[in-house]
Amino acid sequence: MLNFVDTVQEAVSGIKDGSTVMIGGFGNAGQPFELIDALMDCGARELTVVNNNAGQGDQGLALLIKEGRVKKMICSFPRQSDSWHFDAKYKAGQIELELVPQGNLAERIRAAGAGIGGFFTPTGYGTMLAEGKETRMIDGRGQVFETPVHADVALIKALTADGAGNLVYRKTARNFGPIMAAAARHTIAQVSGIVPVGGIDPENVVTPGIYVNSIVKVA
Amino acid sequence: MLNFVDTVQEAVSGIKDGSTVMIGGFGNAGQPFELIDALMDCGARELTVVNNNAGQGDQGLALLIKEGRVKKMICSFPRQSDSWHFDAKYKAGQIELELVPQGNLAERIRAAGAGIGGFFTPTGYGTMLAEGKETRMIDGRGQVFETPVHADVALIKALTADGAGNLVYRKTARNFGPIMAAAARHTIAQVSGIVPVGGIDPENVVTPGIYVNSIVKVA
Amino acid sequence: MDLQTSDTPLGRDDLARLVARDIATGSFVNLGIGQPTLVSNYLLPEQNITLHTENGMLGMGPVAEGDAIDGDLINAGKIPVTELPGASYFHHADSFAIMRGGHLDICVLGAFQVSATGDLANWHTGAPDAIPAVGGAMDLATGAKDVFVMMTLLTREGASKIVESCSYPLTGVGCVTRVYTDKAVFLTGPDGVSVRETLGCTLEELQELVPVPLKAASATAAVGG
Amino acid sequence: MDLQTSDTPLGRDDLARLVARDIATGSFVNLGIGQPTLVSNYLLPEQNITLHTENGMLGMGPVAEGDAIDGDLINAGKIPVTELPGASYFHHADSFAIMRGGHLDICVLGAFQVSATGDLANWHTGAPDAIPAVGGAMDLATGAKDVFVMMTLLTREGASKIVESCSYPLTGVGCVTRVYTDKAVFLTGPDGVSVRETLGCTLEELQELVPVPLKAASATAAVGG
Repeated sequence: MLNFVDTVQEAVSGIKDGSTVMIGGFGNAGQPFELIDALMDCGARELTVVNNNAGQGDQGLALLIKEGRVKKMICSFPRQSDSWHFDAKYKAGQIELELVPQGNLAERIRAAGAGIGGFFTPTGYGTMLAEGKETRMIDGRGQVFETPVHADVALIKALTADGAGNLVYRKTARNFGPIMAAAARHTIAQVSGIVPVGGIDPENVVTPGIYVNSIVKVA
Repeated sequence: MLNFVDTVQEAVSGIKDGSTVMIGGFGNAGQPFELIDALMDCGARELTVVNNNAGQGDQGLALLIKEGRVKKMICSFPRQSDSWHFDAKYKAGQIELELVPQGNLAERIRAAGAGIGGFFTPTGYGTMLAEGKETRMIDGRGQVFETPVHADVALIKALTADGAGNLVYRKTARNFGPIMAAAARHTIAQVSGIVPVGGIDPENVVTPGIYVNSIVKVA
Repeated sequence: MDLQTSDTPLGRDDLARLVARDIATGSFVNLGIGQPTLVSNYLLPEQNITLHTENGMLGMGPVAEGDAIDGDLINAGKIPVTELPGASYFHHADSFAIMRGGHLDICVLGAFQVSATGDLANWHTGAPDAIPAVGGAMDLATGAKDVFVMMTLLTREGASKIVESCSYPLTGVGCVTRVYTDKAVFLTGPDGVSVRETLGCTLEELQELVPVPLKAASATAAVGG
Repeated sequence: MDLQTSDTPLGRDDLARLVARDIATGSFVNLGIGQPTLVSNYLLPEQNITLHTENGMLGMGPVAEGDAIDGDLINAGKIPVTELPGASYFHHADSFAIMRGGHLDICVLGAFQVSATGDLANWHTGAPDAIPAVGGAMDLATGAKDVFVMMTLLTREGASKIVESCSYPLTGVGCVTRVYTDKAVFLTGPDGVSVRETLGCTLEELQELVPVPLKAASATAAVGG
């Protein structure tokens, strides 16, 4: 069921300890900062977070990590010049890391949304990121078996929602939004604007409303 | 390399005997009738054709089949009230049939375009369409291993192309177009209109030009 | 507890109305070709149901007539349909991902047979000279959260279509959760068949017709919706 | 046959110009972070190259400056960029499908090491205390039709980065087809390393620096592009 809620606090209020939470965005583009801040405030702990990175600077996901609320990160690129909170937790052995090549991460998220039980990909074959994984040769190419990444909740940012929950994004801020919306059991989207049902051309819908559960407008 | 060609005959002239040809469309919606007619005229034989159906009435794909130009069909729904040419060839043992559940067909085509070596799906598990295929239990569910369907050529129909080969479609005529364009080594699109580079909003492009090789405008 | 909700067996339209009544407000639904399509005639606007058609659309409206007919806008049965406000279009892989990923609340399908544990047979008679054609039947059967079947309880020859084990080739294993027939509404699952309501017969009369053990559904399961 | 095309080793910009010259007209190209990004400065309009950035765009333009900076329009290095006419946006799975499906003609990457058979190491120093981070490196390495590497031939310590077998953790196996260095352009593949051209040295001098057997590339392979 689709709900339009008034505040980001209300939007994230159902997120429980131990949840797997996907967070959209690549760099700052498409990051749902306000929803992440609300997740911080709501107090949920022992989270598994799926994001391309592992937080930057002293905001958003980095603060969640700093405060010890994240048990495990599933991401492709945790180490950045300003990922000091993750770095510290990781070196202290206080956070688990599942490092996934970025394309495998995207495809695994897509697989969860599409009901795929697992898939073979050449990416990572013969590298340490395939260690312990099933491999096989397909058409003469070594391939690695990868499994879907599901989530309890996705926090994403879109440009505009219509009254049916359809979403459109803006430029490269689209990134993980559409696939995370499909992969999570409950998807919360923060948007810059809401238009009436029918206000988005059906040809141009990027995320159909079936994938969206809560929408909150963020000024 | 993208080419704009003047006639459907020129567009299909490189299709060789023995090719695997994907043909877009679901029912009449999105069927590239003019390109199929041109394929008929160009004389290529021993074709493997990938389409949702196996021809209807006395036109298009049905004629290709009638004339014995199709060695094998890969499709989900060959039998229709007016699929008499396929029916006759099939009963005479003159055409091979690989019957694929429609969603598996779509996913296998998508896998080819996306570089996936194969995937597990619950669709078809425990049915005769999974006979002889690898299966396994994943998260308590029986699943079947399905492999990508590649093609030499895709014939698709879109609404509009821009000068960079980007395509948009119209309503449910979109169907197999985008995934076949990505799965074939050479994609030929017939369109109703061509606009200059930049004439399609980058947010609304459905098939990026990287997937398109030849474009022909059909009145 | 009174299982019976109708004094007479239900005709196709009454049965479609019963299915429509049982669909929860706000659901996303796929109606299969044939009898299930009738359900759309009885969905109420206040139910706010979104219809999916697997050839690539959410927000499908009624069958198109007259000037509204558009060859580019058809349903899975290749019938011209219309577009409702809030609709969206997508390609075939994205459309089947909606089904296969478990995002549809309900799919309503016709059937040749349903087994006691919810196996479905609805795509192939198994006749040796039949040309097989499956379309999206297997995806629909395995993908939706709930798979409802609509069918007459008996074949023309009087045999029950609810069976211990399907003799026709399967469409999906253990996928059907509810079966709407002219004579009763059945719930199917790992524990076998229970009867939610009988239509113009008693449970005992129904049991005479059906070769698998029937029990009355528990009160909670018997609640519609 | 004269292998040498330059009297002196090439600086980073000259090397970028050489790579740019070798990219065929109409190609779809992904330029990795760091040194490969310089190549974009030397692509000519008449080459009609379309740049892909794996965070979700084809038709990427130059780095954005001043009022053109838009936080929603960045490249894989998280630098604000611009959009060229004919661009398109897509989500991450679709974007990586472009790479992984083999649709990019060329990907240009930096490297720590390349083996004689084209194994690539460019993501991890292997230091026990290093926090690993891979990003799209493995997808780029395995997906593009041709993987070009740009790097200095020697480390600061004077060791060859072209090696018999990589000592750093691998990014991809047998994926590199060509290596552009300050001192030579190498072709790599199942048959080992050949030299397309030397830059400011002779093949003999080059062989002194590189611990794998070098041969001159055949005339056909030596043709640029």
